[in-house]
Amino acid sequence: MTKESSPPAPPSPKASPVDVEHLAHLYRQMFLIRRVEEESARAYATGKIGGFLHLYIGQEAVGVGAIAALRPDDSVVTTYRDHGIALAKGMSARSLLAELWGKKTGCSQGLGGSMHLFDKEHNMLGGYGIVGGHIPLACGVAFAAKYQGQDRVTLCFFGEGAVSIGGFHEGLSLAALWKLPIVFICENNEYAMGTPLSRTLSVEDVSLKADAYGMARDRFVADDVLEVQARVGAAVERARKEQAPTLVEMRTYRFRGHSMSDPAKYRTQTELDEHKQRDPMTRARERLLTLEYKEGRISALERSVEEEVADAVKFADESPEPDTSVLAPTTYDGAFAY
Amino acid sequence: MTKESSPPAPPSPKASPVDVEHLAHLYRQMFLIRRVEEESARAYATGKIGGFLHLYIGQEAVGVGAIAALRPDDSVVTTYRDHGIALAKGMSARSLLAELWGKKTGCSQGLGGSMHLFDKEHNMLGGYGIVGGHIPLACGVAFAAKYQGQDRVTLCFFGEGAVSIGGFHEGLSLAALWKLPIVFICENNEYAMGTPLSRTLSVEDVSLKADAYGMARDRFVADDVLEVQARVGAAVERARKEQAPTLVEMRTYRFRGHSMSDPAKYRTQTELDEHKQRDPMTRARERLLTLEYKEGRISALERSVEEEVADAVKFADESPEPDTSVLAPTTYDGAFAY
Amino acid sequence: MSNVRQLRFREALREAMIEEMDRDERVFLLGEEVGHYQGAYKVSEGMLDRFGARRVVDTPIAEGGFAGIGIGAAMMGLRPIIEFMTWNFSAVAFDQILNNASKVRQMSGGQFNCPIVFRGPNGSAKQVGSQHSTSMEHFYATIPGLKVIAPAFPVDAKGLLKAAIRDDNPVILLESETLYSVKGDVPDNLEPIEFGRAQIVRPGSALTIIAYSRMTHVALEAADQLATEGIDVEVIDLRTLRPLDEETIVRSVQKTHRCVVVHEGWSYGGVGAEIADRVQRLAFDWLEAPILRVAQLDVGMPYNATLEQACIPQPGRVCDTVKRLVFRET
Amino acid sequence: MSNVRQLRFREALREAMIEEMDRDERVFLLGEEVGHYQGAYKVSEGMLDRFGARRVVDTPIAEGGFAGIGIGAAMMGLRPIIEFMTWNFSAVAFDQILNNASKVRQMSGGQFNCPIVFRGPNGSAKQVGSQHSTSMEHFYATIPGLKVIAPAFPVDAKGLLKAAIRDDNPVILLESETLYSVKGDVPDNLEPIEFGRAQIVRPGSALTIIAYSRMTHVALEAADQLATEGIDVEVIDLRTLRPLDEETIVRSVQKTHRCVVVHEGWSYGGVGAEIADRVQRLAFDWLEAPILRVAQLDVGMPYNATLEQACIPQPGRVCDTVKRLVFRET
Ligand SMILES: Cc1ncc(C[n+]2csc(CCOP(=O)(O)OP(=O)(O)O)c2C)c(N)n1
Ligand SMILES: Cc1ncc(C[n+]2csc(CCOP(=O)(O)OP(=O)(O)O)c2C)c(N)n1
Ligand SMILES: [Mg+2]
Ligand SMILES: [Mg+2]
Repeated sequence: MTKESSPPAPPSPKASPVDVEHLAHLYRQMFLIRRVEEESARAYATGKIGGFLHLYIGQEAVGVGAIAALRPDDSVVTTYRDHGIALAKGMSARSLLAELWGKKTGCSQGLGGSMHLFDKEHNMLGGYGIVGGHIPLACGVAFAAKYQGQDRVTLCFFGEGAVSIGGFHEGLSLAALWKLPIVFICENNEYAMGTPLSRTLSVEDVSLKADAYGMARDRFVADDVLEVQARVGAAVERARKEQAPTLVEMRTYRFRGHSMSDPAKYRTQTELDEHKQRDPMTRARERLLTLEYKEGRISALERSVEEEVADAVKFADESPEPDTSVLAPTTYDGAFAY
Repeated sequence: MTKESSPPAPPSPKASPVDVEHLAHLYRQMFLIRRVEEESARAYATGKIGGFLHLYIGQEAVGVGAIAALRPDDSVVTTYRDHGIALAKGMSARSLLAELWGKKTGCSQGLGGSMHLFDKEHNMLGGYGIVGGHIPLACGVAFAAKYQGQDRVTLCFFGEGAVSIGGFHEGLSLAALWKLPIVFICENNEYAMGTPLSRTLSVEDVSLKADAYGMARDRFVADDVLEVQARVGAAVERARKEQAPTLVEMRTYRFRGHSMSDPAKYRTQTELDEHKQRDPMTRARERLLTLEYKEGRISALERSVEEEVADAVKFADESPEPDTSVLAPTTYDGAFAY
Repeated sequence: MSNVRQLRFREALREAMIEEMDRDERVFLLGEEVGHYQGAYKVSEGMLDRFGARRVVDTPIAEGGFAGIGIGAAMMGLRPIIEFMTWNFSAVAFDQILNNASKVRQMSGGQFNCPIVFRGPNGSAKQVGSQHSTSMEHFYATIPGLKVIAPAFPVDAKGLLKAAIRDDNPVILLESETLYSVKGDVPDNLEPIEFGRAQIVRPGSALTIIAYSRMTHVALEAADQLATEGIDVEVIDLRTLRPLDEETIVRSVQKTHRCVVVHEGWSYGGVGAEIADRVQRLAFDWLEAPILRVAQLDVGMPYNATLEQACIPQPGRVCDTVKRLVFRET
Repeated sequence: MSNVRQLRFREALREAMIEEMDRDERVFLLGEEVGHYQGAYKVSEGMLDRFGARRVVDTPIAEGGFAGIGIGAAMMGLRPIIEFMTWNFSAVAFDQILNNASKVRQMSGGQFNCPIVFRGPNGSAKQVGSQHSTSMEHFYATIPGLKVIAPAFPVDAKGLLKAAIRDDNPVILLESETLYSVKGDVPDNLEPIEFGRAQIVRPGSALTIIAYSRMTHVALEAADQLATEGIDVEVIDLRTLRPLDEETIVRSVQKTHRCVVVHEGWSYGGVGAEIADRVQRLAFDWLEAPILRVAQLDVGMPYNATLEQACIPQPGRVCDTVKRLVFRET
């Protein structure tokens, strides 16, 4: 990753004293996501989850840090790789796992599944399966806030693979032209399925695209969840106060394959190991220790996550399946149209 | 138009001695286009032409200059505003007008009409009606040349209104990534139908988009047909020799409304008059005079155009209409599939 | 008692939008040239002046982008009206309509609605050629989650558009450039017209012609011609395509025993095939002859005026088709 | 005499591509993950090694862009095979297929052809949810200028793909993720299979079931079950949807007098309605009962496995439908 193109960094968050309790809170979220994902992988292997399953393991700092910069009434829209984002936005592990299990108690009554997590109460506006298709939709969420004169902000997440598609361009063009309160977050994990950056993008620096739209931009490696929060926070403030969009590119890495069916042969074990050694979750844990947040407290927190996950698995296991009566009323609000 | 963003200008064509005969040739093409368009406008008024009719009047220097930089085996793809481009690429006035008249002798047997001019013999690959849709297609034409190991170049024309749509972005992304021998020419005539630049683009400088793709770019006012040829020529050479695409933005102006049904109330008479005073066609004529190309020779050349146009009108008038037997074989090559 | 005025189709649409925007702050209009230009076909004339640029929004050329913006805004509770300059251009927004608008309620388990109206002229105009003459309803009517409406008269245009704007589901409204100047009676204080109710616009006994949008007028013209030859056909104007008013259709065919479907667009699949299928399924025992269809010839729309008219269903072709059935040996 | 081998569906497709690419330098394969990744569903496994990156081209995620590139290249005389990772993603390339691929020959008055194949898995897979389970043939079959093929068996997959690659028109080839591992006999030196010829894959007399692609297997399963109950149905595998083999269909219905159409995807309009329309039109006097259809329930595809299976046509639902017709009072 070339440094030249990076825009001036915002005031370094490392300069200000760290709120340890807050970092512990973020660490807990990252750990929760990690554990939920591991549990999902297991459930996939045993057939409790079907279809596609895209794990967020390795990218937790992006979702957790970015969403930590939001207010609860701010909105989030993302791709099919949405478990971590949904949890960070406030969806319960129960609601999430029940959905993955295809149960009636899942966030979408078992109709959406892994790729389509929605939580209206927490302003989680969905995971979407068509690459790039959700970007204009997210702009619409931002458009609504502006139309209603509310200072709500929208975060829109997507992979670097989405940058080549028309929806990305149309969304960013319109957001810049209409000054929509939105932050575009490119989770650049170096691969789109099996395709490395170099075979997708003629210019590796995604954030540069912002210039062509006259949009603010930022770009950095997402290895420190607090830095993510601070830098996304600056973009969120820009959206909230100036109604101006920002394109934030974060370099990150997924530790698993694209989905459960991908053995990820396109990358080397060395490459993977290197990234695992810089695991942002582990880093946050180490940071806590340096900040005198004791091992005992961390373990307690981890135990509470384990309990939460175990409870969610049990809940999902024991929940009933939806029956066909759910189909018509979720297709139309009101009378069925045929 | 801000000068700051302009990339370094290529070696000025004005420095080298002007080939007067060549300029006269280009002037003749511009004059032919102008006269054909005026004749079309008249024919539209009398109902000989139906549907949409988008005139090229005012923009002649762009098409004529750019295509002058090509070899005959190079290809051209453009929008519905395609009469001037088709003529510059070698389509006869007869073939063009007969098409506008909907006659069997038209380039597309009267099936395509004004917006869909094709001329296989002259490598005119069409006018297209869906904004932006032809840009990837043009990349495919360039892709074919590269695939076949031929050094043919493709020119792709579009308006500044097309810059916001996905097809533009996908085309340019792929051309840059795959190093396709293509030159993208944005005919920035300041309006997309009734929408001025300012309501379409957050960044007025379209050429800047090239940077985001790592593509070469150029940007200038297209008031001198020789300058157009020279600067597009540089881009064509880049495509031919280095297989590298270029985005060239030319500022130009259409003297008529968007189409015949547009009274163009969105702009002032003053604005229009100013542009008409800088009419690139008139400029070329004046230039010829300064270069001692005598009035008599110019008038002779203009008379020959008048004859060519009159002949084409007569040809179109007298040509037969296609009958329904043309429909099936133009829908499928071979047996009809239903 | 309410007065009745003569309105053009485009005025009826405009009134529906204005009344609903007056009523409900959440309703807004967004599309290419809807504002300063006063609408490519002047449907929205004067609306920018009345409502300002916040609620009458001119867009760049990016149908996928602004359709998506409408969908996101609708999920947040706004009620966007998205104008496609013509429905042809919705092809670049197809994914947004198919995969987001129609599915978001279901994917979210009913949490999010998408109360949005997509509207604009559809089908043929006059010699606008291959890429500007497609009848897009055949693609959209197949998609569950959408409602699809295609009025033929100003009063229905107004009443159905009002209902569409108030509907909590995504609605596709198909207009026609060649209908915009057609006039018709529209009562003052018109209430929204419920979807799913076809109308018998001409009662008859010999055969049922089913049509919608501009083809209703063609069917009526054919019916007049047929009447002069002593053939008395019933004409049904569907008004809404999804939901489809099976009841009215079936009742009519049970009476007439014969049926012709007239529509613009290609005949393979689509709305016409669906109607034929329902009629044969629901009125099988009453049918005395096969259902026939009059549709666009199975080719892209040619520019040449004569060929274009040969492709588009005309009263003459409808009459011939009706006669084939009426005079069929049974 | 030529040998016969057992091939999987994906291998049959691969062999077709390899043989045609060996034969004709102008043929190339382009799509997401077709090269280094060996194909998202391994259809193109080994092809990058064999042909190199010039002829097996990995693309970024830009279906509209690379579909357009294929079309432009085809106009210049190349013969691209464009793989959509699934047909769902063709929704973002819909304009390219509708407005360019299908129309360019006609718009150019016959000057330019577009010999291109678009292919990939279509319809449902297993629990891949609402946005990944759409049966897109119902959109494409309606468009003149295209040919649409949907084989059910490896031998047809190979023979039809070979014909598609040699065809001078744009061809839409619909595969199915759940068919890729299905095995079948494929003779060596298989010649291209002509479009427009349906196949009676099980002769019978009580009723005609018409199906294609994966549903042919469902229909055959249903036929087996019905046979145990003494109901002897004929099963027609269409193989190609446009052109449609009216003759084979009509001849069968003239014999059986009853017809059920089975397809994936929604029932409003589309291929199923077209078949029903043709059967009622062309075999009206032979029909003893209405034509019935077994299609996806009219909702987006749910993720839950049980609901998904309830939505997709199953042998049981086919059997029930057949019995409704066979035991209908006439
Ligand atoms: C329009 C479209 N094309 C193709 C796909 C198939 N697909 C799903 S995810 C994916 C890769 C996306 O990569 P990226 O955007 O980098 O996100 P990541 O998976 O790395 O988070 C592809 C090709 C799709 N879902 N939508
Ligand atoms: C996708 C699409 N949307 C809308 C239109 C309608 N339309 C035709 S031309 C045009 C304006 C285009 O402006 P520009 O690209 O600047 O080209 P110009 O006409 O100025 O040459 C519009 C909106 C279209 N043809 N295609
Ligand atoms: Mg990625
Ligand atoms: Mg313009």
